[in-house]
Amino acid sequence: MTMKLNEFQQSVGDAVAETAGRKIGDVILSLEHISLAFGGVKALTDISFDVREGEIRAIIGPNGAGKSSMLNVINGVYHPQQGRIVFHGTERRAMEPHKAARQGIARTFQNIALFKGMSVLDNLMTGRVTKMHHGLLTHLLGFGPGRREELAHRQKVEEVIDFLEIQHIRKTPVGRLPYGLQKRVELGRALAAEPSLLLLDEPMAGMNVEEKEDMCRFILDVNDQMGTTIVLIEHDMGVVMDISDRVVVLDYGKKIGDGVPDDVKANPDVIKAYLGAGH
Amino acid sequence: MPESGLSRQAPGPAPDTFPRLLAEHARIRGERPAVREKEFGIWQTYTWAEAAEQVRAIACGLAEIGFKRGDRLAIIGDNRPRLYWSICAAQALGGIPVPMYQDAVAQEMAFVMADAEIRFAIAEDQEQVDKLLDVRNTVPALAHILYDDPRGMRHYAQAGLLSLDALQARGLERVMREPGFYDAEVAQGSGADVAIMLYTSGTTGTPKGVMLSHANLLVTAKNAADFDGLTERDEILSYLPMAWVGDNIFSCAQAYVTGFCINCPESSETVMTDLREIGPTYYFAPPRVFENLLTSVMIRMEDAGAIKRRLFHHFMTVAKRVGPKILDGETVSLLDRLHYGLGQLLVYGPLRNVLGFSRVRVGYTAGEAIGPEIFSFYRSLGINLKQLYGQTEGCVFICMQPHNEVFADTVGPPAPGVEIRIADNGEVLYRGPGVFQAYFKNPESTASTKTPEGWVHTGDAGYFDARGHLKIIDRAKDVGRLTDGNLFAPKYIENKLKFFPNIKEAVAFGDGRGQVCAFINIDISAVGNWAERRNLAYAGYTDLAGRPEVYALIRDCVEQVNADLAADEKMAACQIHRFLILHKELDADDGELTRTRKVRRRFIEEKYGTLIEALYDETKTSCYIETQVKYEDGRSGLIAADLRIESARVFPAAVTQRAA
Amino acid sequence: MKRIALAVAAAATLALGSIGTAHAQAKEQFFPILSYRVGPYGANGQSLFGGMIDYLQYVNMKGGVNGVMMTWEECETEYNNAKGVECYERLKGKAGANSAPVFPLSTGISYALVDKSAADKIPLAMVGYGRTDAVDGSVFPYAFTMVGTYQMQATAIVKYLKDQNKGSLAGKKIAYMYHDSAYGKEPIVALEAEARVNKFELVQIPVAHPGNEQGAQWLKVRQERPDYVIFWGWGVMNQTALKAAQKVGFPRDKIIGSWWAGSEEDTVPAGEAAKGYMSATWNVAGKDVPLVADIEKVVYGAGKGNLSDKAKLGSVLYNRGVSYGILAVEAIRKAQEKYGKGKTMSGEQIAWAMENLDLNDAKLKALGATGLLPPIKTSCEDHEGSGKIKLQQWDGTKWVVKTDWIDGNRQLVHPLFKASAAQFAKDKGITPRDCKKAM
Amino acid sequence: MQFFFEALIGGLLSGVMYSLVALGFVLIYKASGVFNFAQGAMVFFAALSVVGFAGKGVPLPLAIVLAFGAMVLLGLATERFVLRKLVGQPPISLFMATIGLTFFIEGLAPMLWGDAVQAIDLGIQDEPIPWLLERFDIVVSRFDLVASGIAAALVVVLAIFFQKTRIGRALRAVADDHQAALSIGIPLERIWAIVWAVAGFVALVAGLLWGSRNGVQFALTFTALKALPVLVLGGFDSVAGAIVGGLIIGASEKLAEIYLPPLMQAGFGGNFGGIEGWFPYVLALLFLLVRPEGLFGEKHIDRV
Amino acid sequence: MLYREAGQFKASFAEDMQIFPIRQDRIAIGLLLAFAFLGVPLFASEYWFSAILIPFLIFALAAIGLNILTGYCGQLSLGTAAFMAVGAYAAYNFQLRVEGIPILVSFVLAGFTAAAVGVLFGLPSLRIKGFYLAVATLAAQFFIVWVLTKFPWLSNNSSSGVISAQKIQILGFGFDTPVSKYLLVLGIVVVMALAAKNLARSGTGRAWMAVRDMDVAAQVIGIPLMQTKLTAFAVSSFYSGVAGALYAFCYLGSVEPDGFNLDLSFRILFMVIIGGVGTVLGSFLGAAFILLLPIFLDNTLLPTAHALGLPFSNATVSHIQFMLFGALIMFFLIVEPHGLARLWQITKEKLRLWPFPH
Repeated sequence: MTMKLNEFQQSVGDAVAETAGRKIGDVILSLEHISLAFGGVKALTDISFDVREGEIRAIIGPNGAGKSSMLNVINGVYHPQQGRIVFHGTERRAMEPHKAARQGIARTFQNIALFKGMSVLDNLMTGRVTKMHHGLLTHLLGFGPGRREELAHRQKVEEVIDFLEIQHIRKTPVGRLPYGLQKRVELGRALAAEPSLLLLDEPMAGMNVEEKEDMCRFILDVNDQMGTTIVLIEHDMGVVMDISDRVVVLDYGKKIGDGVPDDVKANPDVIKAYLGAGH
Repeated sequence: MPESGLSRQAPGPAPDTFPRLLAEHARIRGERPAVREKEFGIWQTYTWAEAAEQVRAIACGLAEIGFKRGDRLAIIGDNRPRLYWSICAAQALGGIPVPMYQDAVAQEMAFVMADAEIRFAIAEDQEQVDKLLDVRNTVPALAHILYDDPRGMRHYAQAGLLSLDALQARGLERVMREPGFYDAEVAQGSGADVAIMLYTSGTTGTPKGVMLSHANLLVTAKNAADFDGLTERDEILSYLPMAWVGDNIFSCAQAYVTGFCINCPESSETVMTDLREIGPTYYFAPPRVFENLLTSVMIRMEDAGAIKRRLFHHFMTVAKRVGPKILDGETVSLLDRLHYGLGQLLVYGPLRNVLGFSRVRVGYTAGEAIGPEIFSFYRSLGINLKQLYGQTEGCVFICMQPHNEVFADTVGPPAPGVEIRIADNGEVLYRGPGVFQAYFKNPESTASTKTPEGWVHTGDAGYFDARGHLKIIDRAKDVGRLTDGNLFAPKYIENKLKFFPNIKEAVAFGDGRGQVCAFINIDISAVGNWAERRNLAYAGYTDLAGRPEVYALIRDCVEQVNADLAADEKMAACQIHRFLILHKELDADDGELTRTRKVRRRFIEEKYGTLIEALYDETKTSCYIETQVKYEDGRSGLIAADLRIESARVFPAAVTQRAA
Repeated sequence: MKRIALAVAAAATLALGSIGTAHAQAKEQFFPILSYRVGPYGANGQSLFGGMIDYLQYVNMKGGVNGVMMTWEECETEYNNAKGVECYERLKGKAGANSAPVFPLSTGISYALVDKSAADKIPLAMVGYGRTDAVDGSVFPYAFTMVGTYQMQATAIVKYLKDQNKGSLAGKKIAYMYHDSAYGKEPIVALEAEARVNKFELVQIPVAHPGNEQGAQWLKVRQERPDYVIFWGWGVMNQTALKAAQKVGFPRDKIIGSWWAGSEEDTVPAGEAAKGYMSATWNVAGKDVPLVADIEKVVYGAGKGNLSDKAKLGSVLYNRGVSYGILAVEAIRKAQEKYGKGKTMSGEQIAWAMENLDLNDAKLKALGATGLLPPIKTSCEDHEGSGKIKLQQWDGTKWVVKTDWIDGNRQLVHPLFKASAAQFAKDKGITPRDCKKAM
Repeated sequence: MQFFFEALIGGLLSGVMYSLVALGFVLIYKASGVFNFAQGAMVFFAALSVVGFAGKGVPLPLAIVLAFGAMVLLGLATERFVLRKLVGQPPISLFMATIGLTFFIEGLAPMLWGDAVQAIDLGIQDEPIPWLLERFDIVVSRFDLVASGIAAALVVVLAIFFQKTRIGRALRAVADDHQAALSIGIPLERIWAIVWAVAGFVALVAGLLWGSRNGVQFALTFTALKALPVLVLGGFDSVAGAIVGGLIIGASEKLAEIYLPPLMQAGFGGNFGGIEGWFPYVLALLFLLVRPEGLFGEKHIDRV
Repeated sequence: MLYREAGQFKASFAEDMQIFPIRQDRIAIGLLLAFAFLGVPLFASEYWFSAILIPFLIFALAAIGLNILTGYCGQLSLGTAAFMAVGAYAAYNFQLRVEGIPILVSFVLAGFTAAAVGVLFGLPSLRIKGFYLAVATLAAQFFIVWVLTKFPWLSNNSSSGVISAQKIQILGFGFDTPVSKYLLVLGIVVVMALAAKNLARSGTGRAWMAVRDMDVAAQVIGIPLMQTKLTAFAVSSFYSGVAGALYAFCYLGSVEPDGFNLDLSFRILFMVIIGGVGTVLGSFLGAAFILLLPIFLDNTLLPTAHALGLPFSNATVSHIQFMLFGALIMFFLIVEPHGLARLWQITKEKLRLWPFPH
């Protein structure tokens, strides 16, 4: 098992090396002094960090550190009591999640949140909702502009399907898929939106080594080939350190570290709070 | 000459090369589909006119990077439209395409690359490119590597790498710059030019490049197409390796001759679904495919409810009785006809449909003997499955069965335009329009295979039966004799064994020995299913193969074969006395089978010498063996097992009285 | 599962396939009976349809109508309009052209059948319920609001109250508590008119269906403190009202129910609370009516009775069912007189008879039904034919008739019907018949 | 003003009757997450059984005991043949199943006991208490008071049952967390069977009171409709909510029925009585908009 | 078994995403429609038209309406009948009050009126979910019926509150026979069913299903919850409204508010559940089942009982009907919670794979 893990990390390392040529740009998302509480329980306290265009940014921390809450703040599911969020130059604090989606933020969930009653294809098509503009009345007809739009977007979705190599399950209801594939489909749904910022909440949780390796490659490919900025939460430290450009470390809702993986690894607070405990 | 492009009038004589035929189709059936490929969930369709444009772009692109007349272009990959077009593009420039087996490992490729002095190669995807880059270490001549699918290729910085997209873009520039270039190149070609070079893996020796001319391919293809009445409305699934002559005949030559549409599956895993979607009208598969299919039909039917199963078996009995007769247009009683008609509705029609054979008008199988049971199964369903006999050296068609003259044990009379002669030693020789030009850079082999009069040695032993059909017994060199002087035709015995669904592979020994013994490979899916239904737990092939229950099952089959052989006076001596079930499946990766899955007899005899000795050592009831195996990912491992050897009952010959 | 589904489907096909075969036998008169024996009003249906069927049985046992035997088939409507229509269509198919009158016994169903029955030429008998403007036969040739309408009933009750108060209701306060549906709303216009004429104050208190909780309404009564409550309830609403009245201490003898709120089914469950409660009726209860006594003897004697609970024999609703039977059978008899004795009558012929029915005292006496129901004489202009009620009172164990026949305010009410029917004719594009020529 | 109090008291007292039915819903919902629409039909079945047994000459107390037995049987059968087979289905399926059960009971009860309208005489007259009437001119029904007393007693009994008995504690454990209940070794199926039996008992009490108040008949099944807004208001899983909700609904609907229609009449003309049918629902709905989880329901946060 | 899919390949997304991708299905639907439009009028009896076919189609339409809301969008509603009532009364009033308005326009306007009311009562769905919402829709059920009862203007001051639907005339052709009404209803239902199917397989339908399956995720990928839910309420009510109008004009002829009671709402809900949640086909199957089952029992139970010599009265038969009805519903939920449509789907899969079992 350990052998395999090493091999795996080795291969991930190779993949990173392959993508060495990509470009990291300016800050596209900055979070400033974010505080969030649920009825007196503080989930996040005065957290600031930024995300640069084209980078892979990881958020790590022990369970209950507030990582998912952080993502929920970014895409508008939670509304922080304090602080400001600047995305692509526009400032906001509270925002409906669907508006965040329209601004180009897509995400996956820790516990798979696919639409169980729909096929893989429909899930991905749903992912394109922000790109589709025709409404009810054109949809009624079964021909005309509404239909044409559907067909055009099917092409885009097929490209995602091709990219993620899930052709064989295209028309399978997602409920029938094994866990690993569901995770991949969920990534596909987020990709279908052609996001500029992709939030991944533990994309590799519960996967075996092979599936993790696949998922890692997909994440790197997304970042590399589509130039998508990625913020991810992940428990597997090896993976995080290998694939991310910069890492934010949270503990009990507070930021205790931020920087490139090597710096974070060396940060005594981080070691104490997290790494030390696990390794 | 008027400016090309403007002039689209038919040239005087019938087009005699592939590029000219392509232009012809683009002109007269430009809007009809030429190629379909399952991609992005649908069958992307390209018309003949589009195909012609694509070929033009590729050809001009190739010319741009320095491809010259006589250059050879290696093509490695699954059946993809652009790979097919590349073949034609190379031909248009007077080059010689050399398709190669996509599952070959780098070392195997290197030999062909070096032998054919290849400078240009087109690979399907990253995987093949990686192999070619590997090959380039030993074959430095390989200067240009083109690839179809750019996925994962972004960061490849090696020299000489170019995507087909880029190549075509450059080709289009050339077209703009020099509009007449392509047509002029095509005009320079002639029917006698070498159109393609195919490497035969051969059962022994190193691969040889068989050079076939445009005329070889096109005339043979046309004869065969006329023979079966193929038209532009036919559909074919192109799923066999492009390096195999059959695919070149079916997917290229015959398509170019008749203008029908070829369909490329999404991937090798989806062939069965794709087959079902397309529902080809013209279909070729080696016997093994039909065999596996029948096995899976039987297995799946085992899981059906009792009523459905009984229905199935009932109607299959009816079909066996009357189906082939109806197919051959013989008279059948009205009652039987109605009975069959009902079966058509309830069983045959649906079965053909789920197998994807609903629309098959002409189906062929060849390469090996097909089990009569298997053969008649498909025919009784109403599928017009026929046999042919062919070789790379003869552009496939040597013998083919005409409609209504279809027998399981023959391969039919000579194909149109082909002459056949049986040599004194029983070897079959042929002569005809498809006979190859020569082996590439190998005059000795050419001379030993092809007589100055144009007769080609097939290496197969056979004879014509009373109906004028050729009957192939075995490889001429494999036919041997037992010590008592009786004839020993191993393939004949092995085929009989393999006709049982539970037996996947068999190797019979007996030449120069006193009696016949055999290795058996069980069919893991059939036997595994059988075991599951009996709640027999097993840990894998090796475990299952060693089970006494399985031995009993197989012994039953062997004894049935023996009974069968005993009925034939000449073959009675070939009954199998002892056998064992091998601990591993014979595998092409381990060199035990050819890439076309034929048994490499000599190799096996060497590799498993100890087992053979044990078989002939009556005192032994088991034998220990360790075997190296190669896994799919390239790693190796060891399989060890103590193999049980069992005896089978033999029967007295039917006619001759034997001493008790 | 699939097999079950298939079997069900196959059986359904068979069953539905059997529908539509006409009962064309000679010497029989077929009654499509849209009955309800379950659901909220099932208890009422048991008595009503029991009485009607018992009477038809009785007629048959007495030799039929000039030898023509009564046959019938029941279809359960559950008092549901859609089911009622389905039943009607189904039984219509069985009746063919020779259908006896249909008694839907539900205001909702009868509304839904008015058009259909006219198109099918099947007389629709709405005896004591249903579309009241169908009194005007010129617009509704096949709909018969016989014996009495709600409006006539309401005005008759007002008349009774007036008599009780020495001929004047001026300054009195009368509450009208009603089931908030077509049934309860129909009398409002008439009552409002009466209030204007007689100068009493009318307080309307609607009760929402089904009326099983009336605390608020009776509190309202407490608040308003009316002199009388005219009560238009149905089913569970009735006994609930009596109990609620008891709860707020409103005297039951000041509550006067409609004829659908005056049966044993209403009072028995209310127990003590019902004692003294008054109600209108157009048929009397009790087994002392000779006909009812005879039915018990003949039909139940032979074990052919329809009631599962024989205690219902002679109850208000049972006797009303018998009255329905009488009306239908007498119409058939009348039709035979005109169109041929001993023959099966068509719906059209029976409709004529229903429009020309004359059940006078002599006839009723001959039937043994004296006092059971009022004399009835119908015509094209007047499908009602009577409009008389009696008042009865619950003495704790049985209904006791308190008055003789009281006539409704015909001059006030009938013009309202005329106007309403004219409006209907206009809406539906019907040209009214000329009643002068109808004979 | 004294009339207002009278209406208020009357409303509160009839609200208790609603609570009684709502209580049955709450019990089952709490323990098994099933929204048991058949509670109304169970009330009907219980009352009809009592009358039925009594009609066969069985003395009333014994008839009540027998009817309780029938209710337990019905509950067990429901749990065994319906709900157990639906474990793991979405709540809406379970809800639909109980509607099916409603139909089943509506057919079964009259088939067993006949569908005549009958009375139950518990020996308490539903009459105004004389001295209140005389002293304050306020009508308060003796029956309603007794019924409230019985309902209060029932709540106390249930509370004791839940707090003090082993089974009761187990029930609460189940209500709190199915997994936890399983892990401490309580057979879930037995718990559900008990819950259904208890709900049957509550239905019996409700049936007796409603039946003796309004007669035993089909319309008793409609009592379920009265209980629904109570539930919404009080929260599906709160016993206290059922009681308080019942009181609120009872009082407000009576007051609304008395005071609202005249106002509306003034506004629109015409007669606007009979708002009782919808008023509780609209009230509950408006309330929900403010507090989606009901008065005493637990607040639920969506975690993502 | 009858499916011959080999060779039915899709060369474009349009072909792949059509309503019936399998040719045999298209043929079957074509034949079915031809039969419904041409065959049925030739030999169905009046009983079939008036008592079975017309109500079947109307209920199927109402069931589609509810299915859109409950099946596709996951919002449980118990108030369908009320929206039908709105449609019926609206159509009546448009006919009554707008001079010369074409009947079909009235139907459409009736649908829009119902849609508007539906949106109004859909507003709470933004705050509340599940059973709470179901109970809230009961408010609509009771309130709407009450309003229709209480405002005499709505029933043209009819003393009884009952409305009698006007004559149906389209382009001078009177639809007054059962056959012609059947054809009218069939035409409307077919068009609307097709539209529903189109909606379901479009972005609108996917948004509904996304909200149904996981509303938080739906929001996060960019689906506005409010708009989506209200659209579902609007479309659903539109369908119910038109069904209500047809119910009044083509089926019963005269209706009263009480006819649109909770019972009717439940029946339609049953149709959806038994037929199959989230399928248009299921709405038809469910409508057929719920409508035909009692008729079937009516027609078989009594003769069977008599044949067996059991002393069954009509009342007993009705009771047994109730029990069977309830039992069947429970049975279905246990055996096939996805309804008849799923059964058909399974059967179809089997037929496609025939003779193989899987």
